[in-house]
Amino acid sequence: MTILAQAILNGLLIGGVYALVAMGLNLMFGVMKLVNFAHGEFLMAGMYVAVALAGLGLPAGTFGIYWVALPTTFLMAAFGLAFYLLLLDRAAHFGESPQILLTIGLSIGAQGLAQVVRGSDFQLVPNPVNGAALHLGALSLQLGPAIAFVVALAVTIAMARVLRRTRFGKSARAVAESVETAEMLGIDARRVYVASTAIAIGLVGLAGALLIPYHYTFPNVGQNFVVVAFLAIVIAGLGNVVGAVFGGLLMGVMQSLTASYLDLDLSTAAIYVLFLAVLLLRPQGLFSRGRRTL
Amino acid sequence: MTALLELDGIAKSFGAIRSLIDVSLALEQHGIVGLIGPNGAGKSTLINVLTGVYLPNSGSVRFAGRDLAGLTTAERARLGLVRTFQRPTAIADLTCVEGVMVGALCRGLSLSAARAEALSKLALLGLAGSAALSPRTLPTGHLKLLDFARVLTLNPRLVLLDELMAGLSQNELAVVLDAIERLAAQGTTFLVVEHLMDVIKRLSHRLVVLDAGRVVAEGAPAEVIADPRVVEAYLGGEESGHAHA
Amino acid sequence: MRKIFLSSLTLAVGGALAAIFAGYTARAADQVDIAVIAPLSGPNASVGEMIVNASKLAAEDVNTAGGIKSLGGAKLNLIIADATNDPQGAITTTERVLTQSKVAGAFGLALSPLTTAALPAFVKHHVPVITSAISDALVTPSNGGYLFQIAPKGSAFGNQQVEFLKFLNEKYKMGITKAAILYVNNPYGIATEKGIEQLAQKAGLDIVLNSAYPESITDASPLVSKVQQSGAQVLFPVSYISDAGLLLTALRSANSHVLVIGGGAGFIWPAIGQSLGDKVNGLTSVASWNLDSKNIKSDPKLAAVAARYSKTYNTFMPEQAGEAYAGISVLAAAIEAAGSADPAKVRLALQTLDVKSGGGALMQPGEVSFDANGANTHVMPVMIQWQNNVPHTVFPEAVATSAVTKP
Amino acid sequence: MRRAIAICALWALAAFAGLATKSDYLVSVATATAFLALWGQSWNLLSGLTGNISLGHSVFVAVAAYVTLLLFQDAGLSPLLGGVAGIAAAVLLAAVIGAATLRLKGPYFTLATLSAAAVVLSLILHYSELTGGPSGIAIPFAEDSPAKLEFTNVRAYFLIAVTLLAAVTLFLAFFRKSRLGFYIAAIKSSEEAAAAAGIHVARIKVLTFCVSAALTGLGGVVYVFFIGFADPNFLSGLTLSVEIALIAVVGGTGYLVGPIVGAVFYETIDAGANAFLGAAGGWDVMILGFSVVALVMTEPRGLCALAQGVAARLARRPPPPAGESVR
Repeated sequence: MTILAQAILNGLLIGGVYALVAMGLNLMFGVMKLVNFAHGEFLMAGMYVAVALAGLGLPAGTFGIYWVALPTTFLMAAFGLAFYLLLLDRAAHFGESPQILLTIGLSIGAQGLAQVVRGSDFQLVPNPVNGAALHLGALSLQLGPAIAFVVALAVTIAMARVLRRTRFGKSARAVAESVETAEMLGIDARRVYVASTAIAIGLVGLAGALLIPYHYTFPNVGQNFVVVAFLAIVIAGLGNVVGAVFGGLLMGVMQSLTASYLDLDLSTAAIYVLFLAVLLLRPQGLFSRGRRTL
Repeated sequence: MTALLELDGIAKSFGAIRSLIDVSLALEQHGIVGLIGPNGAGKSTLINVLTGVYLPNSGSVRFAGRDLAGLTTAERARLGLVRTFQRPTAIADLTCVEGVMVGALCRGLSLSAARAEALSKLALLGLAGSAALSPRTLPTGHLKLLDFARVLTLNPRLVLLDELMAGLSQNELAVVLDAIERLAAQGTTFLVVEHLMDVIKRLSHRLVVLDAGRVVAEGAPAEVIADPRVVEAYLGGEESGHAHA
Repeated sequence: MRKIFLSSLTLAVGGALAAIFAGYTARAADQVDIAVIAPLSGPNASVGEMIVNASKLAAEDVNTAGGIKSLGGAKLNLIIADATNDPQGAITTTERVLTQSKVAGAFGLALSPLTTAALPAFVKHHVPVITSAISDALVTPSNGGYLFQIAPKGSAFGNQQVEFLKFLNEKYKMGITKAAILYVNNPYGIATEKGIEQLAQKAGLDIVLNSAYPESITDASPLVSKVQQSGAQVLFPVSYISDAGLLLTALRSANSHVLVIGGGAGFIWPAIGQSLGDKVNGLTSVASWNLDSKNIKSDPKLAAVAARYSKTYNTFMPEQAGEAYAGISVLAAAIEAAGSADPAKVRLALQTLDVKSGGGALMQPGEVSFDANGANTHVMPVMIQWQNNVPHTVFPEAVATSAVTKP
Repeated sequence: MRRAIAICALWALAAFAGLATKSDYLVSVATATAFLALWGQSWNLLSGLTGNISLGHSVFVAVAAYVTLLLFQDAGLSPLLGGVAGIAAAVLLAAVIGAATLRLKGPYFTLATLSAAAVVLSLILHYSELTGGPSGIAIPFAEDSPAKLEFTNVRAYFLIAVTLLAAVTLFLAFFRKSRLGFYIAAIKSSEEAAAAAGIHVARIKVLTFCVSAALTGLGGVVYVFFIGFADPNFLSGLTLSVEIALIAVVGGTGYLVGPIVGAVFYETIDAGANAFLGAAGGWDVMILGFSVVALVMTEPRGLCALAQGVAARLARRPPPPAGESVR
């Protein structure tokens, strides 16, 4: 029983990071119909930024290292802005395969760039969070992942409100439904694109900042997370931002359960199988009704 | 002899919208039947049900004495039940004649035989000239005719024309009407959906009026058009009809 | 934009062609080329960097000591190339280096898939290569006698880990009988796992968990719960740095008291010490080389090497670097012995060579010679323990320089 | 017909160049390029013609290669025969994957193929008794023997590779004007209209997927003997799948020679950067990636379109009609 509970908890915690990564992916897809294969490299960039900031010094106290979270988020959001203005602004009209080509090329190049700029060694700033834990009876939660999870939930609720209540959210949803109609309603689709990209990259930056207390930073780190995030958003329903979070958590739990009960080295295969099953039985995704987006 | 097409109590609704409520209809072999009705009467839905794009919520479709339930669009087409599209898309990567051949190929003809078949159908519709061209260069009116020619190469028994004539030039129209009448004389049946009343009047041997998902009248064109219920129902949609045409 | 792109394109293409045709570079007579081919991009780039760093030091030292005397003091010249991360890359890179420059020998490759893939090219060009990859499968007659493995065989690592456990059991009366093995699912992991398994049975250990896990995991907690469920008292993890970090972290959070005897790689890299701070102290692991074993401490020249490395690259000298330094030195010794830069002669020299002094002696136990299959006859893996943030050699007695503290 | 002649001429030219080149290195790079181009062509058959972008194509390389290799190792069956079995296996897998995933659209299909490949990979890794697991299978070199696809001289593999490439390109040239080719063109423009014309859309798509898999597998069978070592993580990995798709799109999916142009472009930069900057660490990868980005931003429809555009400029003719060549 505790084994099961522990497994599910572990899954949820790692799922939190997947969720943050997936949310941004799905926001960009929902609004721009763009699958960003470079998203993992933005996570990597976020981690390097966070590590660099943490290198400036850590305030005392267990949670000192988290001071980097906000600055990283905003720096990465700015980065996302540049990403949009330099590349996506034109690529938005390219169509599917050139966009895939663009983001894949970016992903490869970014990994090289990271090695050129920061070297290939594995970086982790020593900090009290690493290895610390919360204990609930027989269960124990790694502190770092736990914090990431809580923040992910908070961000989800915030995003859900933003998408429902704010002007940006309303226009974003309109654009996601149909650019033409949105523009007829006088919505400036381009501004929505810019904002969405900035938010998406900001979120993945935040994920990076939440990872660095307990996960190594290295040029290829993004790859380890992004594929799962992809599966997560499809399972959730492409474009369904809030659903993506549940997709991410589900992926985490699946991984953890198969690892605990089936076979460690099949735990990756298992999530792919789950993914294919969902895809074939419910192509619109688990958490989407029909064509509903964002 | 049994009817070529029998619709029995067809109903189709999308969520709350009941597009077809209860359509029963029988089409005899030979002849041209006009199907009219205001916008939203359910004409297009009916065509999609007939061609298997939509599954009806209830009711049955029999074609040449065979129940079509469970057959795909392609299978129905190969049985001889074909349709044209209001807004056809050109097959960008093929020349006009190649695009038209496809139907004949599905009938099992060899490439050369199919090409000959396609050329004759293009000629029939006055498009012989553009056979070797890429459809990308043609006006939409011609795309509709290509679409028509393609399904004709299947040797269909029943052709559903979804607003084929709208947007054609006078001479094109003349050619097409002539072609349809000739084919009908040779035994092909047509169900013509149109807003252009004069065309319908000239073409149809029988007229069916669909309104709000029901058949409200059918019979000889003259009588049907005179029928007050039709006038009432149809005039309701007349403006939108014009707006459309 | 289009202009820029076109020009850059022509540049790239032209450049590549130039690189290719400018192939056969005329070598100065007083210079001997040695190829260093290692993964310098992709996930294993850091391994490649360690190798290159140490190789440069080794070449420097040989040259400052007067170069290859039997060749009139000819200087070593390293030709460094990126083996990339996949077999195709390793093959083409090797082909390029061996076609373009007449090298006397080569060092590197570091990973067994890359070594396996590139080997035929070496055989074809009759160039001997010293690899730091550990897989047992490499040193068999099928390598045609061109491959020399300076590091211990993978299975030897496993054996040493078990021996060490026996040693601890006796020393501290730990009475450990239940063992768990977790290994990364790649050739390195499998080779090491085999070794542990073989000896564990003999040592009367009861293996309660033996499982592979996929490469590049993002969370180690499932591994930890497996270990806890298994009731193992000792864990033999075979992991790369990223997994090793996640694993140790997860173990600490679960405040598990299982004894960890690391399987090398991740557990002895500078990065793990740097990231765990002083929490790393006490951690033990097997290593194919360590910087303070007896043969090194007892020889000031060798001790100076380790010191210079840490001064130059401001981390202590890691396993991969030690092997590279020794490897280049052994190549130099072979060239010296052959009195020729002809790879065929160098190969023969390598087969008969017995290095007892000079940079080659950096390898434990201080002597290097290769058997018919190219395996290093003397080498033994060592057990290290992190003490004040540096790995210290604590086992076997033959090379140990520090006493083990109860982990 | 003119196309066919052009292809044969190109083939002869390439073959001659290969035999004339002194450097084994150049030839092996060229060989790798030819295989990549071959896979790009096969990929293009599916994705270029139907617009379903597959990021799992390496799985067909792996399956064909492994089946052939295992039959060769365990049953001593010549790869010339085993290859047939290998290709059959790839086709079978394609039929299964295709039947399940081809009704999916856009990214759904892309990620489905990616996952299918990943599943096969982890199965290969898991059942190591059969497949050799992560250590892969090294092919011990006995002696030169065409029946065993073993040659000391790289040029032999080069000749096979370019010949296969030329054959496949010829095949595609005629395929476009074949019955199936017409069906696929119709499906690409509108599945609804294609069905209305009597085309069994689903069936044709699966069939196309199978043909694509067969051609990919054909390359895989020879390739594995060329590199002499079956490494699962490479043969069935995402990297290869991505490269296959990458070069096809880089070249331009709308063009018969697209994948060839793309492969040459990609491999040249890859080899060049590796030769020049490999020692620097990271630079080679960075340049490779960013030159792809530069290309897309210059001409999203790929190198062929770019060349056309430039040619048109020089000839003061309007460039080719805008709009993406793949949908």
